[in-house]
Amino acid sequence: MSLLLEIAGLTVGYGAGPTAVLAVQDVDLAVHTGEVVGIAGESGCGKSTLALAATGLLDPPGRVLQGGVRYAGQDLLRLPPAALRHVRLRQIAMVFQASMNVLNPVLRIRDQFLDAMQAHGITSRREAVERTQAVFELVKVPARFLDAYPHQLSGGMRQRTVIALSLVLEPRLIFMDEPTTALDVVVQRAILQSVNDLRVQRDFAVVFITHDLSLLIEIADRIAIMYAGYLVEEASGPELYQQPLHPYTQALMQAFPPLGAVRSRLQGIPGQPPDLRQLPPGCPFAARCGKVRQGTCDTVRPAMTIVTPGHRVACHLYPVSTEGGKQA
Amino acid sequence: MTLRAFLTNRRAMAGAGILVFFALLAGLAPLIAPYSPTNINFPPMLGPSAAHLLGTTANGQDVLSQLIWGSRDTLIVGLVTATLISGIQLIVGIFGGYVGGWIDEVLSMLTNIFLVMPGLPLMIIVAAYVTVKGTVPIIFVITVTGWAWGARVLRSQTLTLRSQAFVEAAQLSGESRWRIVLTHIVPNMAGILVANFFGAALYAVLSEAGLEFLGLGNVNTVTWGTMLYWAENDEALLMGLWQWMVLPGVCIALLGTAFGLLNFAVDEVVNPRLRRT
Amino acid sequence: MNQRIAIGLAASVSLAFALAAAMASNVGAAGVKTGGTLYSAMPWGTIPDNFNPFLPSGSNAGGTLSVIYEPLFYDNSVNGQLVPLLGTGYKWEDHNLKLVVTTRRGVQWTDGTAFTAKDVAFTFNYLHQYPVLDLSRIWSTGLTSVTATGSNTVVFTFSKANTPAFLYIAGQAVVPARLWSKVKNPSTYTNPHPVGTGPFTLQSFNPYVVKYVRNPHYWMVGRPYIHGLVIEAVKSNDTSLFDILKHNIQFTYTAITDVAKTFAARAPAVNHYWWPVNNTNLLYMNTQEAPFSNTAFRIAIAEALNTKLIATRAYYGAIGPANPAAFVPAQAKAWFNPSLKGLEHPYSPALAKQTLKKAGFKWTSTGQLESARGNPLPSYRILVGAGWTDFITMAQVVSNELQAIGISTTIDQEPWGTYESSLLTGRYDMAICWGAGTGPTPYYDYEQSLGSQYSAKQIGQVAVSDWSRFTRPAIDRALQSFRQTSNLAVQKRDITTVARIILRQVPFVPLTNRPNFFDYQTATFVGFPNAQNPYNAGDPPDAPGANLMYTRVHLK
Amino acid sequence: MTAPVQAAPEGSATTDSALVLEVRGLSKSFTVGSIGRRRRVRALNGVDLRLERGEVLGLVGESGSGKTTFARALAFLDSPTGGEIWLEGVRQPLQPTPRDLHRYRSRVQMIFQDPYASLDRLHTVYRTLSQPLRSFRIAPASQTRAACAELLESVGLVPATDFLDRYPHELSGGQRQRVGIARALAARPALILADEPTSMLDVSIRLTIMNLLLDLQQGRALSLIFITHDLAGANYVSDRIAILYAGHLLEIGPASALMHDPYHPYTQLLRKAAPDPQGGFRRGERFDASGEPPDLTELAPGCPFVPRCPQARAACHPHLPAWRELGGQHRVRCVLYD
Amino acid sequence: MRYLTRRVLVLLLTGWAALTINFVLPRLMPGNPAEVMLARFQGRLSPRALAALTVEFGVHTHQSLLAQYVAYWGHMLTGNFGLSLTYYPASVAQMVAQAFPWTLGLVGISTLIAFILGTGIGIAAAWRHGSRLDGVLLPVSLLLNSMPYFWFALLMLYLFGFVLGWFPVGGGLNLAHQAGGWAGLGAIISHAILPAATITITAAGGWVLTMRNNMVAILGEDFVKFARAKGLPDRVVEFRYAARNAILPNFTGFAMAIGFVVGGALLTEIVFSYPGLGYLLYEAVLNLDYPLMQAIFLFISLAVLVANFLADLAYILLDPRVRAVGRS
Repeated sequence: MSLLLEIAGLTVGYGAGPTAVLAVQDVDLAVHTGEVVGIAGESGCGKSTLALAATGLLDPPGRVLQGGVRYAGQDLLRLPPAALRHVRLRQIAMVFQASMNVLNPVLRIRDQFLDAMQAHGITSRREAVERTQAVFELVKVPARFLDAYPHQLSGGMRQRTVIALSLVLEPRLIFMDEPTTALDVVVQRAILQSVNDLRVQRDFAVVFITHDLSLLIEIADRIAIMYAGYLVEEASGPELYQQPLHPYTQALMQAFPPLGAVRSRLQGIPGQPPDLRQLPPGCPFAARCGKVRQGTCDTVRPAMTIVTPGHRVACHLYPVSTEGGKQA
Repeated sequence: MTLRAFLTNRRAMAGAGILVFFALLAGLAPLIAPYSPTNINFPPMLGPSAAHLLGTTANGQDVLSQLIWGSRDTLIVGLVTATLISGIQLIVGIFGGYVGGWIDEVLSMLTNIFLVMPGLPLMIIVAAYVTVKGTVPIIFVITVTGWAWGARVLRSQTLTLRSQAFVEAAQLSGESRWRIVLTHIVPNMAGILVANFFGAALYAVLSEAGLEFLGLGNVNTVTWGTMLYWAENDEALLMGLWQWMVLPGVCIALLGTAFGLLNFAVDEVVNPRLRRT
Repeated sequence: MNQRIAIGLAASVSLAFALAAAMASNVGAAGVKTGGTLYSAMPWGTIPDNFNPFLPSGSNAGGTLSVIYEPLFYDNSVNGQLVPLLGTGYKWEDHNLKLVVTTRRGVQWTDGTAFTAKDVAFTFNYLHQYPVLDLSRIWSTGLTSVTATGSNTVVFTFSKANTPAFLYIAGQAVVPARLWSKVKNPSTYTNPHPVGTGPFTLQSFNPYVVKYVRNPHYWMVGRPYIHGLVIEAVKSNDTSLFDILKHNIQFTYTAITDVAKTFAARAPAVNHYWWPVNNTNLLYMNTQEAPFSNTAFRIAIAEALNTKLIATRAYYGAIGPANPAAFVPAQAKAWFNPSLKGLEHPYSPALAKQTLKKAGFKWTSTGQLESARGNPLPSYRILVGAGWTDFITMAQVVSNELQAIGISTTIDQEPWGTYESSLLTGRYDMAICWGAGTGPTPYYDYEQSLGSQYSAKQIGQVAVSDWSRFTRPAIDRALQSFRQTSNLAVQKRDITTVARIILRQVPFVPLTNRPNFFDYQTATFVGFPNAQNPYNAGDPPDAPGANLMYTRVHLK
Repeated sequence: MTAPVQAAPEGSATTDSALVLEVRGLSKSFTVGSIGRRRRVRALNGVDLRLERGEVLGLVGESGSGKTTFARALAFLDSPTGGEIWLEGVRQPLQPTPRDLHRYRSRVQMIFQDPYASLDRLHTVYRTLSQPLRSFRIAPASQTRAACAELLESVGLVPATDFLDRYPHELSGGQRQRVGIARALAARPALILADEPTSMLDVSIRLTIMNLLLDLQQGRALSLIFITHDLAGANYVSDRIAILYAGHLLEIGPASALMHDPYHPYTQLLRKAAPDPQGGFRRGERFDASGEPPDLTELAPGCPFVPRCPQARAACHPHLPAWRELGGQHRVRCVLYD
Repeated sequence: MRYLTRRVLVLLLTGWAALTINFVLPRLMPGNPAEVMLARFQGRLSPRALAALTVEFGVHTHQSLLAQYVAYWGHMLTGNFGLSLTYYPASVAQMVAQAFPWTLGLVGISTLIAFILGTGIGIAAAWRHGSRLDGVLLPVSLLLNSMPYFWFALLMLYLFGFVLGWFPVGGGLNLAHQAGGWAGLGAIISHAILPAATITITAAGGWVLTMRNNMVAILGEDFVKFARAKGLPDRVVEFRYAARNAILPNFTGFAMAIGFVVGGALLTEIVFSYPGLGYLLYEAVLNLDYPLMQAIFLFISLAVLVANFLADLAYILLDPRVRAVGRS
């Protein structure tokens, strides 16, 4: 496993000047070859913005204000547009949140594949068609759908098609932003399974973004939790599952009714995420936190602490230590 | 929310500014116009001078006074026609979209027919058939030929709104159809209605000018349209009285632009998909 | 000024007292350059694909009646001369019940056959056979028969004397009997290969341009000087004006706004206009409708109108105010009886108000006129043709001046068809139009405008040309007397009788003179008619009078 | 869990005062296509259900299963095309007059999926809530405001006066959904249809809203039909769960029984596919799910799940299996249990 | 083909309605063609002649309305529009046939150019939206769109025709040329440039506005963003993905646009003395030439109808979704 993508100190804002809204603040995140990194958080926590910024797809008025993204040694954010274009799909693919609408409605599926390959230098039509058929097989979409228009496909098929498209040039990293949210559980499960199979075969890394922490726990090697633009906790999947440290992560774990366990009343997370335009000082979660310590949590913004190797958290419950060890 | 978006929209403000300017001109015409626009007792075809800042017409009328007074009838024709057109659009759109059934079928067909019939030729023919010439028939003619497009837009908007959850929720809350139309559908279409209103006003002003130009208008009034009619017939350009020919057209274009800007801005505010600039 | 509808007052004709040998002075003039093509553009819109000379001008291709077919005589309403064309002389016999016309010898139809008196007789009998074609109502004048009594003599017989009818006979285009006798339905026949006697023959036609080429066998030896004539139909006065300003064309017939400044002054050496007066613009009032049935009311209107101002506004000094009895200036001297002096109604709003007051009218506090019973008068419509800006301008001034005495009006501009049919059926209050008839004496206008046979009893019925619907037995008697005599003194007395009634009862208010709007430029061609050499009356290019111009114009 | 349900859906005890709703053979189909190519979409195919006073029924299905059609048909937003609806012992005409509808809606209310779309952005909270109060004559005009405040408090929007005059855009998604719930409560209905009330809400507040619904339901002895695609959510709130597939009910039973021991292969599939926060890392786990829900215009006569069923057999094809009761009101429609 | 059937139905019904309105209008009219004819002949017609004429025009029939209607349809279907009053005794069909090619050429070509130009500019503006170009284009397009056609035409004519003399001052053909041959073609083109430019410039503004708005909306769509994420070159994204979709709504708006252009062209024809239907209609109206008016209006309506139908067909070809069977 080698370092593939490194996001360092990334801060992204919408708008400019004093009215700018910081959607992502000072986020560090690394992705290694072949791993599945999950990013979880509520809507508006900045996870989608992070993905867009990290792939250079952020549209105005969104702007990267600080930090950088290095991919295979290159600074992605400073690449000239032409070079960046070549990185896309070929190196880093992106599967969007609203996958239902990411296919051009007036072009046949086949043409959308051919466009993509032509843009990346595969000019032989035969090769392109062969590749397309191969990925269709991988994602279990019948090849006859190649001649179809997007509206003729069901939601699940469309999602599979988009995943197939993201795979067709064998990228090393795929960002998946809520790829299955709009789908039914059965389809979702099937697609996740396909992606995982493919990942094993082709050895690409996945950054999987979702609000569904329970899903991440099932599939991710590493999970990062975001809240109000901040990365608040990061750990390996099993570690986070067994030992969530941040009160937000803990609450999030509790926010899903269990499937099998005996029914008992659970409590959701009280309150609602803060308004990013008027972020309070201190910990952004303080207002909703059951373990809030007045005077600290509501005034001082907690720094990221490495609690155990591979497990970081930004919470005053876990003060910064130079050793990186845990202090009670 | 929308009002503030509107007030901070530069285009809206530019449009509103022009409109207010012309409205003031129209409202204060008796005070600011140096002479009566129909006074024909000045020497004809004067160039600009201190007494006549924009010169006089071939009939010896003061061009500036005509321009100022012209804003009045031009605006009246534009706004009254737009109001009537909006009224028809609202009724047809809502009847079609909300009531549905055969009424909708008939109205849709009617809308489609009027949509395809070329406006100005129809207008010319209807104007030729209307025997009494005056402002009222002109408004009538433009209204009859100009409502279809907006009605279609409003109908589809009504259809969209009808299936919105809040309308269904209102049904479940026991509201009657007409209360739903009045308290939910119409207010939610306000933006489109306003945008259509300005579109119709633009259409009306241009159509009026066209009819006047063709000699199918009302020569008793002073509008920018009649000014152009006289300027063209009296060879204003050849006589070097360019201000007489150019300015009414510029005023129409500016007023039209104002209507267009407002139409556009309201559209932008109402339709968030356009609000990305 | 935008008389887009070029319905010519084409058949303007006159009665002459002496035959002028006008030809002689010009024929064979030394140093004349031949060749060249003369261009004209007329705001006709489209040229009908039709060379049927029996249709009114405008329904046939322009030129049909001026260069292909010729009448017997051309009457010049400006100088009173009668120019012989296919006729060479005429005389009234048998107490004015018989008209004998001698026709020209040695004339050839363009198909090579000879023109004879038989063709003339055929033409007139043809009108009798097909009344639709008899636009001048020649067979309603008392004519009973037309016969060719020799190869060059035609005799017209009348049941009752009607000397003014000569004018209508003189102006009728003559067609070859051999060809037209075979035509089945002459009112719709388009005559695609016209055969006439005129100075040109048809070269080519499309709906926008008609071209004529010189007739080498024309009876005037050596004429025409020019080789070709092209008339283009344009859509607006602007285009023809631009065309003549750019010297794309040599002449046009357009009422140019402020013609002196807009046109002539731009190239004073070559741009000219000649607008000879031959008619009068009148304010018609519907005398079958209150309050216009009230003579005092009509007089008050006449007194309230400043015709001088109206003329200035409408024609910028190119044309003057009208004679109050509607005499054309050229005829006024001969026909105006001094006893009529003092009957005119000079411009005086004060006098107008007095007249109204005397008749029992009152005014409201805001100055609106009201009837004796105290009912405010409604707003009256002034009917004008849509786009005819000279009339609309007149209407505006009239409207202003009537407002000054408390009569409120609105201007009602109507498309030509509506305008004309409203005028004919009496569905109007006031209207501005020209005089219904023109000719070398006031008789023609008086007869058309006031003759009871042209009037109608009720609103809704068609009054053919008495648009104010004003009739008086005394007028009819005077006109009848005029027709039956060739005694000038009697005729003058009759005209004075009618003029007196006009001045005393004001069936209409003469506003301004009405000219022919002939505009030309002499950059390449010369020889156009003008005030110094009024060999025709400035007729439009499709009227018979233009024939005389086409045979005289030549390269510079 | 409250009183047990009667075994046969064909039961005739329509006067049973405990029974709030009985649905028999409810069907709904749409016509699509132009002349010559008309096709019928059969979205609901003879659904039988009974609901007792104070009971919560979870209706679970994938998209296209007909669950939303069911809710809309029950609310008469789209009239059903066949079947019977009995409300509190009274049969409801399928083509109701406005008066019928008014009466029916005073007893049956609905909570919408999308809290953003279901509130008129131009109406204040007060205006929205006063609508049912006025039209169902719940509170006299003078007391409308107080009644609205009371409603808001009952859904946890306190202090109510802070919220009464707000517009929807001044509320968060959760708060909007609370207003939507308050509106449904305002009519004092016997039955509330909740159509995926939490699916558009943030994960962190879903539980809160579910809890609120449960509190209200218990406090007012309301009956609730909770429609969802989320098996875990249904399990959390429901007394009983019904599984809907292609417009057919396939299985129904007490929630815990159905969760622990799903009978129908489809229910088993759903159970297996659902994310389980308690399940931990299970990336390698195999899961066999091919195919998609059937095209509702081309339904074969047999069990609709046949094309995807790993245990399909010949007997599945000819006709829809009959209901089998396998103890404890847990019933299933599958040949495996014949 | 539900969409197409519907369109055909609309086409037929609208055609029927246009014809029927055409039948009804003159019959609502107070005037009488006989009076107009009388006026045309300056009152010189004798009653006998008048009677003969009215029979020729078929206006004094004492048939029932229904019988007249049936006869009218018979005439319309056989192209027998009667005789023109203005151009008596020319047939209406002859007059219309003369004028129609001119209008078709002028309006057809300038509409096409306006559409292409306006759409192109709209695409460019939207692609750079928020830029200065976009900022300037919008008010300029609005201004162009708000100018009275005839006024702009007059200014163009005066400036380029009269003052500068670059183009003929009017007409469709040069005085010296007949139609035919290269010289004739050249003359036709040189006469068409100014009117065509006038129509194009004033009409293009509308297309710029609609296209820009459509395009801005489409640029926000996920499939455009995804196209960029695929690494497609900008030009491909701009045209094949964004513009291709943004142009579709224009086809439904074509009805109004073409009607508007035809109306504007009518005024333009009058100003430039262009020998088309517009001027003929104007003449017909001024002369109360009912048969001609009827036929021209019919022709224009049918032409617009057909243009719309073609636009619909193009729409079907370009948008696979409308071909689909959807819920009504």
